[in-house]
Amino acid sequence: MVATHTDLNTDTLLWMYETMVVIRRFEEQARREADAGKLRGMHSSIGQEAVPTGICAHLRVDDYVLGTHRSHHHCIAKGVDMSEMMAELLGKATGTNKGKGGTMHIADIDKGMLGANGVVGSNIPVATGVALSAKIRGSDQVTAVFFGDGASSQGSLHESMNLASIWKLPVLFVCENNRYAEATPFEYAVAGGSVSNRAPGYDMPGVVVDGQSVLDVFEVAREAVRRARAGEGPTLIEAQTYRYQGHFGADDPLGYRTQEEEDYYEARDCIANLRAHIVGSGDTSEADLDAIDRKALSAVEAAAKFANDSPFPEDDELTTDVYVAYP
Amino acid sequence: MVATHTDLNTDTLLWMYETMVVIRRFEEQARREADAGKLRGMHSSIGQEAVPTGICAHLRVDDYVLGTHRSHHHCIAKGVDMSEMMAELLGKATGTNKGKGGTMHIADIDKGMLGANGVVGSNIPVATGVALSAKIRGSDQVTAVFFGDGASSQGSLHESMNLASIWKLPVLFVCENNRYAEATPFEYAVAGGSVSNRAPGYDMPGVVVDGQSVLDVFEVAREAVRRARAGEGPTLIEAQTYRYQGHFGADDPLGYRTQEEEDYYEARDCIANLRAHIVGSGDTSEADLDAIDRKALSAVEAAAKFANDSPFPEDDELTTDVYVAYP
Amino acid sequence: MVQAQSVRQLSFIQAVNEALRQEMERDESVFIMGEDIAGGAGRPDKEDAWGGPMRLTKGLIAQFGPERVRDTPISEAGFMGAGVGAAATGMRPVVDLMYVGFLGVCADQILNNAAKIHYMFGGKVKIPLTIMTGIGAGTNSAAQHSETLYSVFTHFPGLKCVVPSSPYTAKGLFASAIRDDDPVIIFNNRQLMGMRFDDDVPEEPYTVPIGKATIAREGTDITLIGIGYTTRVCLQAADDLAAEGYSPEVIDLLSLSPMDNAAILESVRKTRKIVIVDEDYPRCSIATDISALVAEEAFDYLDAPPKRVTPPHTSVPYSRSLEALYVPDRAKVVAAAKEALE
Amino acid sequence: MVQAQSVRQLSFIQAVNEALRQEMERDESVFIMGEDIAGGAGRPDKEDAWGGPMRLTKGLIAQFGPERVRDTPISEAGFMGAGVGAAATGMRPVVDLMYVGFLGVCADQILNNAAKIHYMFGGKVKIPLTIMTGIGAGTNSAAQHSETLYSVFTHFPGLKCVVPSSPYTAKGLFASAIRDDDPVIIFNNRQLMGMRFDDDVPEEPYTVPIGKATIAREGTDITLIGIGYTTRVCLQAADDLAAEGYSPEVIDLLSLSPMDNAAILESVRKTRKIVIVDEDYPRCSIATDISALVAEEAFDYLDAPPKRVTPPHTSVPYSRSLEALYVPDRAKVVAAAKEALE
Ligand SMILES: Cc1ncc(C[n+]2csc(CCOP(=O)(O)OP(=O)(O)O)c2C)c(N)n1
Ligand SMILES: Cc1ncc(C[n+]2csc(CCOP(=O)(O)OP(=O)(O)O)c2C)c(N)n1
Ligand SMILES: [Mg+2]
Ligand SMILES: [Mg+2]
Repeated sequence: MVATHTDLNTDTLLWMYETMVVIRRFEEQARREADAGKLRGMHSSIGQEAVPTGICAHLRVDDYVLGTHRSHHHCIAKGVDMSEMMAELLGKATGTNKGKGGTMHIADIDKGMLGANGVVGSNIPVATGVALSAKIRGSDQVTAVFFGDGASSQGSLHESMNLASIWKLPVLFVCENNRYAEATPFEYAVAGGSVSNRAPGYDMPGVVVDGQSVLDVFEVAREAVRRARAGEGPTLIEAQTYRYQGHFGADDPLGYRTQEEEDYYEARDCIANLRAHIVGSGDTSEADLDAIDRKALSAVEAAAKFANDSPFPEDDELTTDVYVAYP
Repeated sequence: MVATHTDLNTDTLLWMYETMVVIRRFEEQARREADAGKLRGMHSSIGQEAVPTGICAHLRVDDYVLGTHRSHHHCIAKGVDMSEMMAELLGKATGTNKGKGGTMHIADIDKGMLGANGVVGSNIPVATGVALSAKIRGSDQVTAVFFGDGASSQGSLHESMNLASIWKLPVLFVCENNRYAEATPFEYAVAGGSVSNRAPGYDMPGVVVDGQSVLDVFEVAREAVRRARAGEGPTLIEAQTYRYQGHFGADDPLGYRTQEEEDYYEARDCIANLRAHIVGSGDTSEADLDAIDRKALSAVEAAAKFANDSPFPEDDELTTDVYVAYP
Repeated sequence: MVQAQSVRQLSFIQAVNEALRQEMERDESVFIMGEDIAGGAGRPDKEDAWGGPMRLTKGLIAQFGPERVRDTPISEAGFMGAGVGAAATGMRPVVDLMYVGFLGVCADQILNNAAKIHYMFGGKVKIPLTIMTGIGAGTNSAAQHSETLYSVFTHFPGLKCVVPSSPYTAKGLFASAIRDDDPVIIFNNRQLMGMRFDDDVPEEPYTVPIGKATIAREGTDITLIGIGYTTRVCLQAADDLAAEGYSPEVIDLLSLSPMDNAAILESVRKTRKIVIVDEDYPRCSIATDISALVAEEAFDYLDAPPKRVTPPHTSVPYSRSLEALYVPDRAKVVAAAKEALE
Repeated sequence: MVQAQSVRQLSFIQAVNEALRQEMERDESVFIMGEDIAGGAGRPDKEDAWGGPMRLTKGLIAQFGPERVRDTPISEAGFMGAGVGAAATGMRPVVDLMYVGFLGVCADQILNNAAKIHYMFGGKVKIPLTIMTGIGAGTNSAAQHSETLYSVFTHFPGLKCVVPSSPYTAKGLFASAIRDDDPVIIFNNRQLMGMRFDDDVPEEPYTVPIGKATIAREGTDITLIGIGYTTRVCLQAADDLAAEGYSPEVIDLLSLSPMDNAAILESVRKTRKIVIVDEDYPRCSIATDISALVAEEAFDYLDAPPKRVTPPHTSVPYSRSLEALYVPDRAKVVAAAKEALE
């Protein structure tokens, strides 16, 4: 279960550290599975671990997260079971989605993960509706929807920001600006060079945050979640981050970006950063963190074993779940 | 032919006066035709004459205008033949669109009127493409697209503003904010209570102008058209205006708005305003303007006669013009 | 002559309105969203200015308030997606898509999310979303406001599609759709809204099952299949055919997905001839779907090739002179039936 | 064995690329727009980083520059509409819609504007727009990235729809589409992009006519109809059937709208049996369209009911074990053919 953190105490720090390490190990393993030909076209989140981690730290299990084609990190940060995720990547019957959804559609409603989505921008209105549902039901649940810099050019974002603003919906619009949409640089595609600058036009706070610092993300999210839970309305957060790998694995990012840029971001790695901060602040030793690292690794290895050992779906699963009932 | 006006001289003033009077008489006649059962669901532009008039004053015949479901005024300001328009409203073979399009789809490419469009927000991307075409062809043509306050909530506006901004396209986004989308008040539907406020987020000038003053519109349009023609990019103009009638004729606007509001706007009528200005400034007498009024009325009467006397399309027109060629 | 006591006549609009009201009373997770479904939004003294462009939702805001009768900005993708999200999390939204042609601006939410989520998520999330939309030509509204398009939605696995043909079926299908756990789209023909009907519409809530056709008129010589408005056209044509001594059967299809294949096949096996009457575009349509079904599954029973009466492969014209030629009418149905019969 | 001198083999991707290059050379009003069709936009030293997700547009920016090989933000409604506007004013845009499922976000521009403007405007404005889009399952891409959907576009009057089945037909259909004065959509199956072909692709520009099917294999016992990728499946199945002593004819449909009804009917009147093999969803589809055509127009010639081999009424599953059951394959075609033959 994902804890709800409001104070930046040791518990919170360690939860965030562990979450980010688990995400990274998971993604490394997923890439190995892909390289072994067991899945295709996997969008790795390595480098972007801090963004959902800093946001989800404030979310309860019954709060909601919605993601994109690149969502393994959102799922893990929201508490989805890694073994079921890995099984899903391999198309196995034991997967979160029974093998029917795969890497771009992982969902687990019991954990409040309402789904990755392969159509860029498509989940933003859905998230707005989840927030609307909470409002109509009179619950204080909060919804966070993640999307990329590329997705910010979809009309769906703007329709949703307007709706969320006029209806004061409890939703966080979280843009993971990793500077590229496939091979298209952000500064080419986004007029004015900023996503968060669009918020004022919708009468909504727009915040830029260093997405490589989970502590900064944590602080920004605290206020956005508070606002949402208090019924004060939506917030647009633009987290500046970077994906270390290519768009989907097979592409060479140096075709469209520079070694210097890659080096710059890797030097500001979110996990290394937080590790240094934790060790520097005293309570926790390197050895404690190493133990977390080892635990993460073995959890991921167990997940891979579970996934590989699991069966593929039965043939008749092809035509089930199209409808709840279809006479 | 529509003159291109850059100075606010007497010619320009009289052209604008005549254009607005013609629009109003046309709309009054169109309403009579509708009341006589010859067409249905007509969206009247009475009250909003100044907006396209002030904009189109700066446009050449080979510049482009695109409109909405409420576009008779755009067509007339861009120089479309009124007789053919009225025939189109009556579904006649002599109509601008051979009777196939009707009130919501009037187009005349030879006059640079690239069409009204019945889907709210739908023409905004099309206009962006017209501007792109001018840019690729190396022409200095300018495109103006009109849309309502309601349309500003469509994602198409935002996608188009972004595209036009990053590509510096020669386009004017002109929002006719008449305060209502059908029966929905603007201040309910548009977050932040302003359309033009969204422009800065797209790195684009956003201007609010009194749409009841054709002189103000004229001034704002001068700079926007200059910018566009010079290759400096798009402008968003929000013209505050009012439709005197119901949304499509049959509805009673007092169901959703107040008598005071209606009185306020009618007291600031764009035609009365300009008439007073012209007379006050000396060169032109009341009698001269009365002559224009009479000319407008008889032109509209002639258009109505032409339309009513025209034949309906031949039956085989049903299946022509679906394709240029379909083997 | 006195009217039979039991007959309670409502217009199509009143029947829809009553169904919405009763379902909202029954289940507080039902809410309605759309443009001007109340009107005068944000102005308590002006509320319910419209009650929807077709007045289907008139008066509901007074009873249920603006949270549950929710006017929206013109953002179909936004609020259709919001319907999906609300449906996934415990609500039963009814979303009004004013005209079916506006599918264009929200297709992603319907086709990629509403239709696919249950499957993609391995059956673990349900989308009990109802979409209601206006269809049909015949009102001089030109190409973008006169489409039918239910064939497009029927194409997509994951969606259910129903088409009421009368006040009685409208009320019952609305209740079924709202209570259904899958996304259901209800296609309301605008010509039906102006027509008079004699059918008895019970006051108490009832359902008309999704997936069942009804026999609107029994006969033995030929099967006429109608959908919504074209069911009325078929019934008129059946009168004409009966006057000429034939015995036509009329099937009111009501549900396109799931479709009542058994009812169609049973009728055709009896009459051995079929005319399918549909207002949607003719290519890759529900009419070709039914024709193919009959050809493939009742091949040995057919005495004549299946026939379709549809508009031509043409957008809808504005001019009323052309539009009158566009929509299937009783004369065209009679002519097609006689070709099959002779 | 030496290869015949005249044979010039290209991959599907190379053939498309060559057609685009030659049409851009021929006519400077042709330009291409889409996401990452070059890649590295705005960075002259990094241009052409991708050349399109399938590499269909690789190298074009070097020759034609960024004005005519134009990377776009992820705004399909925006740039599809821009294609419509550019087409209306003297350009011949080729717009890349990466996957056909993204229709959802730009359907309004294609279905309400591109398809209808020529008609609504009384024939006075032409929309010479070409849309190219990726279709088909079989690549483990799950429900949103594996659709076929050409049936939906074929439904709409005003659009033309073509489906190449090989490098030769791809090159020729691209040239025809770009030169055509109507909006044409080219559906490129992604499985074809990975296949080897023996056909000769001439270097000089040529066209394959829109609206014509070709006989991919002549025969007398049964007609198999394929579309794009399923034409390959039909040819494989035909080999199997021939090995069992049957003489199958394979029609490569190539064009769905307009469709070559005459070629289909002629073949069926000869063989008296037909199997339609299609990867699109089964309801209201091109497969039902062809089945209905044959049933209605060749009724008296048929010795057996028309048969369809299609996926079930189901979204596309992710798991490769399920996906393998989804797409029509040679075994299913052979089985259906034998049912008709026996
Ligand atoms: C509507 C739509 N258009 C295009 C695509 C293809 N596509 C998949 S990911 C992607 C880039 C997304 O960029 P961004 O939003 O920045 O997310 P990132 O990949 O950087 O996480 C594109 C164009 C898609 N999936 N959906
Ligand atoms: C996509 C779409 N949604 C809804 C409608 C129905 N509709 C027609 S006009 C209108 C209101 C438009 O308001 P606004 O943009 O302010 O223009 P105005 O009517 O005030 O000129 C609506 C909702 C439509 N035509 N298209
Ligand atoms: Mg990105
Ligand atoms: Mg308005």
